[in-house]
Amino acid sequence: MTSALFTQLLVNGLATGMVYVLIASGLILVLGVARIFNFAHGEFYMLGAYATFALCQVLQVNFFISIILSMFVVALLAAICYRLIFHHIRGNLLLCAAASMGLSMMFERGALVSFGTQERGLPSVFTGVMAIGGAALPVEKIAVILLCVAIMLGLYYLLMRTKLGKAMRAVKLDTEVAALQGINTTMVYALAMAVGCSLAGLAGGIIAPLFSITPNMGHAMLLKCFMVLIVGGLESMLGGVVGGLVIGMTLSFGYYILGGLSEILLFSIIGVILVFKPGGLFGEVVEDV
Amino acid sequence: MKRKKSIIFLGTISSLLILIIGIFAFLSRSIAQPPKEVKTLKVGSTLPLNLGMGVETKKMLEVIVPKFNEAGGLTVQGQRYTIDLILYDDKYSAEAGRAAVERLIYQDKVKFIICQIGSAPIVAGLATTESEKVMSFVGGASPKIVSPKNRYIFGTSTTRTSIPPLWTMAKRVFPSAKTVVFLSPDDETGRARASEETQVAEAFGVKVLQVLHYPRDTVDFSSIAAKAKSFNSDLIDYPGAVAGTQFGLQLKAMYAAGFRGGQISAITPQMDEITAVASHEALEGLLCTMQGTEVPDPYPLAHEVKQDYMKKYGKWSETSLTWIHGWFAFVQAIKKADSLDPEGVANLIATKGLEWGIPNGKAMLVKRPDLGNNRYCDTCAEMAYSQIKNGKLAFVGRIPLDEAVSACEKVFGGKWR
Amino acid sequence: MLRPVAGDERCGLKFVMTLLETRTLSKYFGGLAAISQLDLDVYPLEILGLIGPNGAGKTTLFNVLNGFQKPNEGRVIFKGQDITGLKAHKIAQLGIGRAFQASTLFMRLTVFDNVFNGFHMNYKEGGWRSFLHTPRARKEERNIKQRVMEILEFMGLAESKDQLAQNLPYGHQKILGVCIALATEPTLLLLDEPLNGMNPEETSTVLDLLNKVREKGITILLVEHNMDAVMRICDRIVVLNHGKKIAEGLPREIGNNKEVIDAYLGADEEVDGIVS
Amino acid sequence: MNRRMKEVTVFILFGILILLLPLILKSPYQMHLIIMLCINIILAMSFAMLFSTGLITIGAAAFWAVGAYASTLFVMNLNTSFWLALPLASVTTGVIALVLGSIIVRTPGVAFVVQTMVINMIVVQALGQIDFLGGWGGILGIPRPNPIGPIKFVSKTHSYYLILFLLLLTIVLFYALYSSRIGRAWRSIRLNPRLAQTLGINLFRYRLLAFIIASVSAGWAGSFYAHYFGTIEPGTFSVFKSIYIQIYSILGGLNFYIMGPIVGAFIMTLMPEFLRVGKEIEPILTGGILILLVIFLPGGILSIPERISFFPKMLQDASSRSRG
Repeated sequence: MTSALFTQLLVNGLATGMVYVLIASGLILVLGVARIFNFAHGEFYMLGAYATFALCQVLQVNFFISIILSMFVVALLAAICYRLIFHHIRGNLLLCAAASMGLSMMFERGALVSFGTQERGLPSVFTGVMAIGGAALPVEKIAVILLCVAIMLGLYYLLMRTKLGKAMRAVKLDTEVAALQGINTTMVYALAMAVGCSLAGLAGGIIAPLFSITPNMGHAMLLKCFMVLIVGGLESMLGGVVGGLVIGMTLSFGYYILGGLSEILLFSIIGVILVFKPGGLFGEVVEDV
Repeated sequence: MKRKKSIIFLGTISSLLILIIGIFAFLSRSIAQPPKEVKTLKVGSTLPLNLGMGVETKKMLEVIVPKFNEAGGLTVQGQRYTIDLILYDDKYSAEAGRAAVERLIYQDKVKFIICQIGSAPIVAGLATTESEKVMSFVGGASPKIVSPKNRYIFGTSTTRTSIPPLWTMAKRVFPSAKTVVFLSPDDETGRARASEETQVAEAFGVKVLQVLHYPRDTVDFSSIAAKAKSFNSDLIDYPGAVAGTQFGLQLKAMYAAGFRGGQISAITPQMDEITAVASHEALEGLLCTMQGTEVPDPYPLAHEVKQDYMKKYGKWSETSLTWIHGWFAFVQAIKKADSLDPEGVANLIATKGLEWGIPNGKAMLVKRPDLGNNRYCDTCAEMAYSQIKNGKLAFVGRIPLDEAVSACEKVFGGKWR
Repeated sequence: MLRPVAGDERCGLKFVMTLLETRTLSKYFGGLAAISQLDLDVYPLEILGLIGPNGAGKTTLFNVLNGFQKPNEGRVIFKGQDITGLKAHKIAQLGIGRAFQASTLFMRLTVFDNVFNGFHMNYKEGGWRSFLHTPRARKEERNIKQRVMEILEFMGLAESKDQLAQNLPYGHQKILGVCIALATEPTLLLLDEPLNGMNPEETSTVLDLLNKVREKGITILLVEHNMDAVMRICDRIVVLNHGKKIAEGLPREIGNNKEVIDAYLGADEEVDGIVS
Repeated sequence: MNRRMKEVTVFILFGILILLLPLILKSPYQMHLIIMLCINIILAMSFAMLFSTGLITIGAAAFWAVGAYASTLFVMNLNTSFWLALPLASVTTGVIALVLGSIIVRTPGVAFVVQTMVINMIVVQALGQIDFLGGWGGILGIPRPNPIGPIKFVSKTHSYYLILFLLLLTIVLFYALYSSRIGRAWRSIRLNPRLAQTLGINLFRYRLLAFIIASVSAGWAGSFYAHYFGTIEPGTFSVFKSIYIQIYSILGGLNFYIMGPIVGAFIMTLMPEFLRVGKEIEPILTGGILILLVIFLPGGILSIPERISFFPKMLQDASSRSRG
């Protein structure tokens, strides 16, 4: 493998990996703070992509403005879903999982019925190829990486420095104590759901120009994100980042080296992690004590 | 807290109501079927309504069938029948597909099933259709459909026979090509097509360097494209690919990986979808199948269905044509046998063969001696080919039915007619 | 392992074997020592009070003793057997029962079922027979149900046997916790603040009950904040502060111990109990 | 005793109804749905069994798949009779569950959910990749159960009685377990793992036992499924099937380990069929009803009696509020 090719695969793995990171962090946030095992997460990703498409293509809005707008659309939708559905069954992991599955069924078929059967694509804002050390790197991939890193930094800032972030972490640690400290937990849950799902929506918008937009794009992505959770662990954002990158890299290099067998490679890696580090690389094994 | 209780109360009542209404709807449908004075012939179909191709096929069938009924319907032994098409969702899954087929056969008492698409629901329904002697004219690419064990199912999709004519055309367009790499999805269709196409390519004197499988739901093709590029073959072929944007993503990735050789594909790309994801340069020169409606001077049938479709829905979609051959085959088979007895019709066309018209031209049932099936069970059709030039399909030429069948016979062996 | 027992005439022996002893037991959380270098002896049939200000490491000690947490250093010896680092269920099987500080019960079960579930270890018939519902297993089950009722009557909960645990008044929940622990038929019972939040009447009822429990041959290690009660019921008292043992002795000795008073004054808590 | 008599009467009447169902339901389509319903009930009960120890699995379909494939291999490759393949397939499933369980049962909670889900994905992927197992296209033409005397298992009625027998066997087995000391230990673990440990219950061993028994029952459901359906393909056993299985149990009521799965599977198997008239929007309706049921009946369908008992009280509350 030449170094040029290596760089190419690396950038490629980083790009898809970072997208997994975005979506998986949203999943971890929703799971950690709002205690919802969100099977509809992939559908929010799909809706983000469709919203970006609608703004960009139909209303002719600038790409960057439209991904930000569609992020807010998805966030609003997620918050509404939270208030209408999950608020009534909060704290019950199983009921929330079942309800989110119902939501997923509705969104997926709803998108097919209302947005039509035609699969969509967005023209890329970044065209051209960047030549670095002999490797031809598509600018759009580098843009995706940079955007995702920027968003993750923003998320870090939100969680670590702002009042909302502190409230979220407090709620994650101990809901009752947080409530005693005067934190409006309902609000925090709804906002966590909104932020988590809007991350998925953002990811949908960001990679819309790279890939295609279809009503059932959410399923495959959701399953990939669960693999990220297995690798990285369920507790920490850091786990999400590492897990996402590991999966992205494994697939990128795996496809090149092993072709179709790369899925098996991926699953063997996951199997090894399951056996030796059952809680994921950055998760703890919580035994009931 | 009190408010919550009242919500629970209302909710319980409303969910119960919905349930009761649902049960009622079911019972009323199943029990109270009012007798009709006009004779109708029930024909069933199951389609994956969760996928674009299923919905498009449904839309097309809902255009053709009413038109056919208005034009007088079907006349069998002097008796006129209008067709009542009963269509269920099979969700592209074995379980839902089997339930739908059982419902069609036992509840709705259909004797003919047409235009199923997915291999999984078709294969899952096979046990029932065969034992109940229900005749099916189905799409679907699985070779299991044309297995010699089955007596009442006829594959009306050209997928299984489209490769030899394609390669006949490919040799004309890329005469100097010596090597090829296959990119195909890692599923039933992809694997079957890839092994078949390997056989065909070798028969045409082109060496297959590698078959690369990717998971069915892949969207990121960059690294697999880099791998495909590394063989530096003359041609890239995409056996078993799906016509939507995923195909466009593959072409885009191959272009980005630096591949500039010839590309061929047996599918009919949905141009507005693939141009939405891939640039014109990436598509340039792809040799692919062309729908009969798009060729320079289309057959009257093709012209007609396109006009009708446009009249009803406004926007034309080429996907809607791909899976409807079963309908035309069904009509022709009934006319030829002049009978509504599925067993009789099946025996007749399985031993005597069938020729019928589809929008793409002429089609006929063929035998598959290479698969051990000496009954007429599979479909060969006239094919039209095009190359993409500047983001548009440019007509290259037709392979008439005769030539298509001969090509198949030459590659796979045996006597097909 | 024979040790002199100071001033305990009840046993009629000058030397008895310890039931439980810890040697240089330490448990750290991060850099903080919740217990450090603790030597503790519990003798058969006594009620040993364990007191100390909040955060003195009492609950951690219980968690280490019953196997919820592994100590970082030191050993725990129960009936002459080293049980350091064994799992909680193993330790329970060896005969250490525990009733919890918070009302840790099977909240959604009835009082009767709570105690019934507590009998898990005391079946003679195996799970296989129980699954097949053989006559012997059914007879044993009836037998155990009787014993459940005995415990409930003994502890005064018989009338509320069909109530859900979550509907019991707080004091009764505490008693139910003890009932469940008794159902495991322990040799040593760890009680974590059984009197917490009780009025004086309830307190004296529970104290009587504890005396009766001891008379059944069960040794009790008691953590409690209510000093009056501790002084009244305990045979000996051990005082912990910052994970270290700062005093040990008979109740009246402890009441006058300067260091103990300081510790409590320093922690600014529960002074009345000590001084009075 | 009078109440007991009533219960017994209802039970006997219900039993007769179930036994005579093939005579009442004329259409084989309805029989097919009932047979699939019975399979779904067994699967949902296996989910409920794990739930009774406080574990939530999204991998039930994986063991269903193992049972189906193992049985198919025994019959088609080793030419064993179905009646031998059924127990053999169940044992195979049990052994695989033992190996996997001893790895993953140690980590309860959300980690277990994700692990079982990934195991399900791995199983489906493996079945698809291995050509020996039919690949993605699956296996066709699996023979029906071998005939016993005059019973040929060709008709739906015969298959119905077979699956009914398996279902009753599962119910009796599970009931015996739940009412034994093992079941009480499971309940203790689920309700309060901390307290359960101090009662001397070995969490790991009891959970592993539940995992194995649940998987074995999914295994024989799979074996029957393969021979009834005639074809198997990996797509049937996807993670989404496992999620549906979980939903069956939740809908019926999680506190009802046997009746809950029966009621929940009944609704979720038959409702999409009722709603077939809705064509494209059927999943939207199904999803919507699912959400409504979950929100308004969080205790499941079987909690309706409890709910009804407080309706009058609630109305009182409402009236007093309007006065005040």
